[in-house]
Amino acid sequence: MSATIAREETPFRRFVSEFAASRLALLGLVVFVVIALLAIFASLIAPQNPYDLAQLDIMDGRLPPGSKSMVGYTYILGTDDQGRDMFSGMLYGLRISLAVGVGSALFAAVVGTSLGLLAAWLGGRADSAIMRLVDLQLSFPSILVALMILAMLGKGVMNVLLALVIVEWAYYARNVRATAMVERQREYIEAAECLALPRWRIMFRHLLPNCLPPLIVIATQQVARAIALEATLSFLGLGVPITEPSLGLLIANGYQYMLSGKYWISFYPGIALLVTIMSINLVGDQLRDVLNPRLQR
Amino acid sequence: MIAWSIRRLVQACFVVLAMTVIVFVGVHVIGNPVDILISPEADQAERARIISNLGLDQPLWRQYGYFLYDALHGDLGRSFVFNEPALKLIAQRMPATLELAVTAVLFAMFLGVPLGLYAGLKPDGFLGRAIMAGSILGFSLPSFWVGLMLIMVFAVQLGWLPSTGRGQTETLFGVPWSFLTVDGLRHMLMPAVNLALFNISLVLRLTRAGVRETLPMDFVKFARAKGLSPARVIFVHVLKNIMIPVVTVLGLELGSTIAFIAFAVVTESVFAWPGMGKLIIDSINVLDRPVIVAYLMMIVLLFVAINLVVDILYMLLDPRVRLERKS
Amino acid sequence: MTEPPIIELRGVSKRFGPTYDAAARLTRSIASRMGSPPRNETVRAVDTVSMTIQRGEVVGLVGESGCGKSTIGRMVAGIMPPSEGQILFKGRDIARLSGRDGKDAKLKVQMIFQDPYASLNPRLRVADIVGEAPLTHGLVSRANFDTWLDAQLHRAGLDPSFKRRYPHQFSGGQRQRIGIARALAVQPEFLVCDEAVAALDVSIQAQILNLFMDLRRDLDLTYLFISHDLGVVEHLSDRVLIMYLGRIVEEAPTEEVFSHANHPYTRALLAEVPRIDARKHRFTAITGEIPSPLNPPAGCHFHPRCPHAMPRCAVDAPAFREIAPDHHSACHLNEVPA
Amino acid sequence: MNATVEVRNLRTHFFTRAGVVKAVDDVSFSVSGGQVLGLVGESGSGKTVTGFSIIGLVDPPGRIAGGSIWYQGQDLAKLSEREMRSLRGNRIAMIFQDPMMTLNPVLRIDTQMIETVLAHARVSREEARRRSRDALGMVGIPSPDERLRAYPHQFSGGMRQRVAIAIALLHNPDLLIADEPTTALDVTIQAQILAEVQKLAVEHGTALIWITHDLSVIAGLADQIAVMYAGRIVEFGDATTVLDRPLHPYTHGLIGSVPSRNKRGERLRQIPGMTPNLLSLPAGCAFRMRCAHADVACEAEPPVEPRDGRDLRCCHPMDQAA
Amino acid sequence: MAMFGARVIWGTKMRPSFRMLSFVICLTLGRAHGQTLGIASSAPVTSIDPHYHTFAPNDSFGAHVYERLVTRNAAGDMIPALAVSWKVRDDRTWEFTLRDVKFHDGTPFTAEDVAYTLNRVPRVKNSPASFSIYTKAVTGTEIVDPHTILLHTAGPYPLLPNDLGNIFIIPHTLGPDPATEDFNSGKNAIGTGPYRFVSYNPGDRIEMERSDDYWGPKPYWKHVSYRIISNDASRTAALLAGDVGIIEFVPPTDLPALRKDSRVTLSEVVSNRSIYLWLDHAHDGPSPLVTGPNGEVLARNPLKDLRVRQALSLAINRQAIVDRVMENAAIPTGQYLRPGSYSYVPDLPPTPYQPDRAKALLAEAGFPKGLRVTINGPNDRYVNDAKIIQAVAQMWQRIGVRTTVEAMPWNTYVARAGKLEFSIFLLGWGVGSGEGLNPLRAQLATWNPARGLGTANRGRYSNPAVDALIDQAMGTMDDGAREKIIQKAMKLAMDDVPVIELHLQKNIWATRKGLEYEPRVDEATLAMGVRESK
Repeated sequence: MSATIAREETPFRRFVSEFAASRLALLGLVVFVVIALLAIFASLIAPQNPYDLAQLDIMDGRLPPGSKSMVGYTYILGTDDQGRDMFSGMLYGLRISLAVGVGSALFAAVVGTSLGLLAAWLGGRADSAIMRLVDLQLSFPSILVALMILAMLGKGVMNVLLALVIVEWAYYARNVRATAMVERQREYIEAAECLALPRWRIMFRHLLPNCLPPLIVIATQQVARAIALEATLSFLGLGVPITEPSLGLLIANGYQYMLSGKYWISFYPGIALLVTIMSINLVGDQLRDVLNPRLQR
Repeated sequence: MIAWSIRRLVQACFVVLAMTVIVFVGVHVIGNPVDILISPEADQAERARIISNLGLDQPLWRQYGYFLYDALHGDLGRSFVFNEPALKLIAQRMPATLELAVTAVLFAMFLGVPLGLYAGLKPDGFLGRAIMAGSILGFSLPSFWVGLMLIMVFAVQLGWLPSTGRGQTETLFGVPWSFLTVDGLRHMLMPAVNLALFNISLVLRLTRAGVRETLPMDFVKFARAKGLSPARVIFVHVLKNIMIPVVTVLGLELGSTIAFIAFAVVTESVFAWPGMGKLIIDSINVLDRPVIVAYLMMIVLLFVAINLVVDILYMLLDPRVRLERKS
Repeated sequence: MTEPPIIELRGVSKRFGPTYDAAARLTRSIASRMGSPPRNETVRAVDTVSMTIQRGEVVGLVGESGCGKSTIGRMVAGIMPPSEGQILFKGRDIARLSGRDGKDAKLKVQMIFQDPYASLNPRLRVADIVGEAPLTHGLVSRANFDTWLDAQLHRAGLDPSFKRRYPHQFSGGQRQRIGIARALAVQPEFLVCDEAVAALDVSIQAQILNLFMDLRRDLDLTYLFISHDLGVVEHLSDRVLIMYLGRIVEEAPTEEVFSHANHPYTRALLAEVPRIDARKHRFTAITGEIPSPLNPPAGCHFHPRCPHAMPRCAVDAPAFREIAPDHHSACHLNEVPA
Repeated sequence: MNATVEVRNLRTHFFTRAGVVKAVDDVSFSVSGGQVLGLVGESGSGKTVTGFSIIGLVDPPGRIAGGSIWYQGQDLAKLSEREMRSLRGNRIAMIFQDPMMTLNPVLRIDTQMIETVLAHARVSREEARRRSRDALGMVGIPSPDERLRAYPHQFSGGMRQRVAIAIALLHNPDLLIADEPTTALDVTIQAQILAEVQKLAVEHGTALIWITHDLSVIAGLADQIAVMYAGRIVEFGDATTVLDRPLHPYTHGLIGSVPSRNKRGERLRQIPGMTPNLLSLPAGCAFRMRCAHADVACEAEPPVEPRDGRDLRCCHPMDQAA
Repeated sequence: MAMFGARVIWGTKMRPSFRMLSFVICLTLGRAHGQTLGIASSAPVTSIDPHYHTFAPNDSFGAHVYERLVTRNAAGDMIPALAVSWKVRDDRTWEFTLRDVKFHDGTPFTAEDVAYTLNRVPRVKNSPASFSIYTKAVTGTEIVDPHTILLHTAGPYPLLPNDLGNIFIIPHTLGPDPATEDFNSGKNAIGTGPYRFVSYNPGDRIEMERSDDYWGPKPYWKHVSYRIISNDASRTAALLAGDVGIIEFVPPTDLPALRKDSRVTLSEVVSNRSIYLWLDHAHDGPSPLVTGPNGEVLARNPLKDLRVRQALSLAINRQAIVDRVMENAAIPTGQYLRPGSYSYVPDLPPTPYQPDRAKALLAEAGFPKGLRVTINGPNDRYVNDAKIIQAVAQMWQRIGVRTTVEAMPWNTYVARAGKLEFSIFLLGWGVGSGEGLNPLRAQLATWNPARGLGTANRGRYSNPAVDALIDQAMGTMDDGAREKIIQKAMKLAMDDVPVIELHLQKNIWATRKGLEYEPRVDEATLAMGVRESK
């Protein structure tokens, strides 16, 4: 550790170089970025809009990969029971799954982090109130909560998102509070107090950034978890609308065809889900290692 | 310790209270169980009779009041569907879920810990990396898909194991258990593995992380400096330290497995396992409120109990906590 | 009437302990009724301490770990409030100051921390660490910021070209300089140095100590210098306070302490400090352990380890009295009629 | 007198991604029974790695890249792990800096002591327990029988360090390596530990390597002093000689910056600059960037030369410069 | 009449339960030879009490242990059971002659048991769906002798035998008000049926043992294990793995593969369960989920216009749905009943697929640019329910009706449908009675819950002419004359397109190779019907 290093080394740069030390994690990141791009530009890439019923024809239903459609193009990964091009369906489904996964993780992180920080900072009654709420949330099985919420609100991407946020925020809150409780004892926070900086400034500019590393790790896990949870909700008949299937719903639908040899209806979305979650986990794993101060590197 | 228990208990009471209110309102919002249960050919008089029979003609707050009154007298109500006390229904299903969850957690422990230990000791070796990659699979694969694959391979193709159901049971303490018979164990194997997959991955990762954090610690180096064999250093000095988080997590996982995490419901559905997960899903489907309420109350109590057990285990494992609490 | 002392502590105490909620209170009361009185969980880290520090002084505060010296430092620096007693800054109780006055009083007392790694926010650049508070409080304008900052860094012995860097890119000694620059940036009059050189390598320690002395001369600073290292304190301080388990046991000008230590604890400390000039000798040691602050011995806290302990030492806490001009000590031996 | 351990040209390097860190580079010294060697240096100077090299606990990516460590006619650097293990904790023992961290927090003291006895001696558990209890008594722990059943966290820091010392001394080692064992302790406790250790070294004829950054501690304890800087021993000799008449500018500066060596209230004599990064060491003398006497000659690595009763690695010794 | 009137099936997907091959087989991996039959049911039996809950799986199971006075054969025809014969004494009195048999506990079956049972049915405590709807026509009983009983009705009631075909007879020796729990425990589970009840493990299985005293043909299987496997794929897997001998409600998705699989035999029959879309007749003003082509609110409910209803029906390619979605596990239909049933209307064929005419009709009705509609449907109740509405939506897009699809679980769905929140929504109706008066009374008669008419008329269709014909049929005791009236009413109603009929489901069972099942119109899966194939 020397100040004689000429290049300006920001914590971010250092983090990047440490992250890149694992080729597997780098591969995971690349795959994830590709997947994310595919999802974002789904409407440009996909030969069909699988959510437009007018473009589907059940007479094209359950065609094996490589079949020609009635209007001329090739279903490279086959079609599902509604005649939906699997490839297009997967791209769009990926978009929904990722949106749900990333969106819920993000919102939950914002809500959970704010409450966790607040609890740690205020202490006393506010702390116990928030933490009891967290306990309450955590002592309910997450899928049950999601089920009840969706049963009450009805299906829909936004509702799934909301349900997942409600399910997940407590994880962030608990973790942020724990980290913040440790961090706020650190001398740099005392120094900031000594400098009579405003409390909100200490909280958000000093405390929060230093609570982020464990959060990032949790967030990657929660993204994967949310995607899987959404898939399970879809399997159970809640979740996203059937005409706009997510990856999970595609798998759940195709699952019925597993025994009949029409493997492609659930196999390809299954692979896509697997690769997505694996890439997120690979990235998360490496993040955990890089960001863990207790690991000697 | 006692203060902690009191706090937990009071807290549990609040959770139960909040939960029952939520369920009453939630079920009310979702729909009317009579719509689902009643024969569509029934006339108005019949309909009115059933509604009043089930007490659904009362305003919601009064229904809740009656429920509270009965609950305080130990009666959690009867299932609309089965006409049996809700508690009895749950008690009937509980052993099946309990033994499945415990088996799954045991799997997680006896596979996850050794694999995690290996991966932690050889983080850069091929096998170590392979184990980690495999554990990601455990996180990633949808369990309903894995369940069906297991059935396809081991029951349909190979014919080694029965495909679904609970198999023969043997009664112990007046409760039927399937782990007491060979047939029961054979039935349990696949659902337990299916259920354990996630937990194996979890435990494996925890163990690995623990090993990697513990190995550079001074006391490990000191143990080596004492001339101890590597086996003793790893299995006594390292393992005993990492068992603390592992046991904690396993305990909590056991709780949520029993209390119906996503996988338990799906597993029970795929393997036609007559456990509580199926019961609660079915009950939600028909809005069988007494069962839903009773089930959730059980779950909250179960969580409190498991937390208590985990805490005690924690104390047994970690002398620092133990002695602090004792005094 | 001369000006009031820059810092004065009047009967200051600090207690740490768990706060009991309803459930805990209930069990404690049940336990006590059942004949097992609940254990005391409250630590009296600082026990009725009074002291004054005049402008321009360097006061050394010496004691072993857990004696409460850091707690005093933090209370003086305004990081934690005292449980009892008053802390006066230039004659005004800082607890009663509010708004602008309170903030000013707070800024006038700054602190240098022990751990050069933990005391700097790892996610901020040096420029932000040093400049944030002055900018927030309007002590420097945005326009002049760059030149001002360069001067601040330069004063602390840092190369101003490093200002865009992050703390992890610096060595321990340089980090300590950053911490000093941060404290000085708000134009304090009083510095609390809490073991400020304990974590540094020997060669660096000397550099930082020199910096402290230079700054004192240049900026007319007053120091409360907290340390367990008698050598450092002896070198730097005008006056020394010795603490043992939350209480001040002896106070005297530095020369006096090192030549005529009165309290048995002070004498033991002085005897046991390793000295580079003492070649290959037999170490002899004061017996016993430092008692737990949860259960301090009754009477004089030091009596279980004191070679001169008398029966009354276990009962009465000795008064802190003047035994020579400017020399105070809390020991019953001093009361033995001559 | 025959040396208990003799280190010759030891090189322990760490092969990291960023490059090779020469933590220990061409280090030679020897210690004899009953003697105390003070290994002095600032953080990162390689003194701890030297200790670990002797006891064979250098972990990857580090390894002994050259040199030899002679103990009773065998080169420790060439022993198999199994052979080394039979010496470790038995003939050669080590204690660490942080007494809070050296004992396993979840194992009782007796477990941790008995396993050490049994690792090297074929005795019954009762005998092992008896020896453990005796060892505890020897290091001044009251009511050792009772204390055996306790857990580490029930001890204070000083007590824990005593337990660690007791464990290290269970087999009456020929060599004890102590890595800053009193740094984390209070002055009064440090004095107690120093007194115990001094007594034990004398009574058992154990050779002691005392690793520290604190010259004051060493001054009272050591027979010989080795001063390390950036992986190399720059000055090695009799304690009194080195402390009274330091020849290497670094040793000289180090002694000079101790406050009690200076007049009260005056500026301390200080060594300018910072301790170097071992990854980017300049060629030649590692100290030359901070040395007032450095010149072109220092750009070549100075050899170790005997001078005035010591081994010195410097082109411009203080007596010459002065 | 309705032996399987649209009963509520409970749980996920309306696929009945089946029985898994028994645990003995699982244990030994051997084959059962007339010893044990595993049946896999798709939905749980909620009670052993035969009068607790009108629920198809309960009846399917109940038929093993209990018997009715009158029952139905596989083809759905009424046949004698505990009643040897019955006749109409006068318009308000029926005479039943009873069979001389014994209950499982040895007590003889007499007229007293019939009276006792009819008396008990409306008194079952807490029943969420009482069988009293089938006994309320009986106003009095009169025991003539132990084997003859007279049943009185308030007025002419031709459907009495059909209604009684739902009531299982239990012995009067059970005493007043036997408790449901005592049935579940086995204490009261006493009938005259071919199997004796052994044990009930809720949600898992029911064990039964052959009754050797049974008066009818001796069942082939000595032991029956009636198991619950509600997951479709698992059910098929259980059959393929040999764990059960027969599964019911074979999922259509597995049909193509199973048809080719040499390990299994399929048996199928067209059922009386039709799947159709309700249209909103309740709102005269705007219908909740129908708007103009650009989303504008319409002043009048377009579904009130016959041309719009016809257009929507003509736009549906029923054969495509049957082929592609239902995997031929259904046939297109234009009415509630299967061909060949009593009161089936021959000149009411499935609506043809004529998209061009549909467009023309829409234009004629004033919607040349089409409409915007939402189809609602459950996603956990009928076979392929959610897929069907998607397919319909596709087809409607092609005539310019922009259709969105919203599927939801039955529990929310049924509540919202009840509140008339939908405009077009999918439902199914199984005519258990096997004749047309049942759907006419429940579905197409004007909504009048007080009279028990139109109780399932969820679209609030109302046609006075149809109502009059229903009343007329109800008073006609002669079967031939009544059939004519029913057919007339049905034709009149269906030409008015109150609902859009889509298809009739097939009931499909799959058995292990070497076994065969006589497929039943009424969906019941009976161990008595499973035989070794010749």
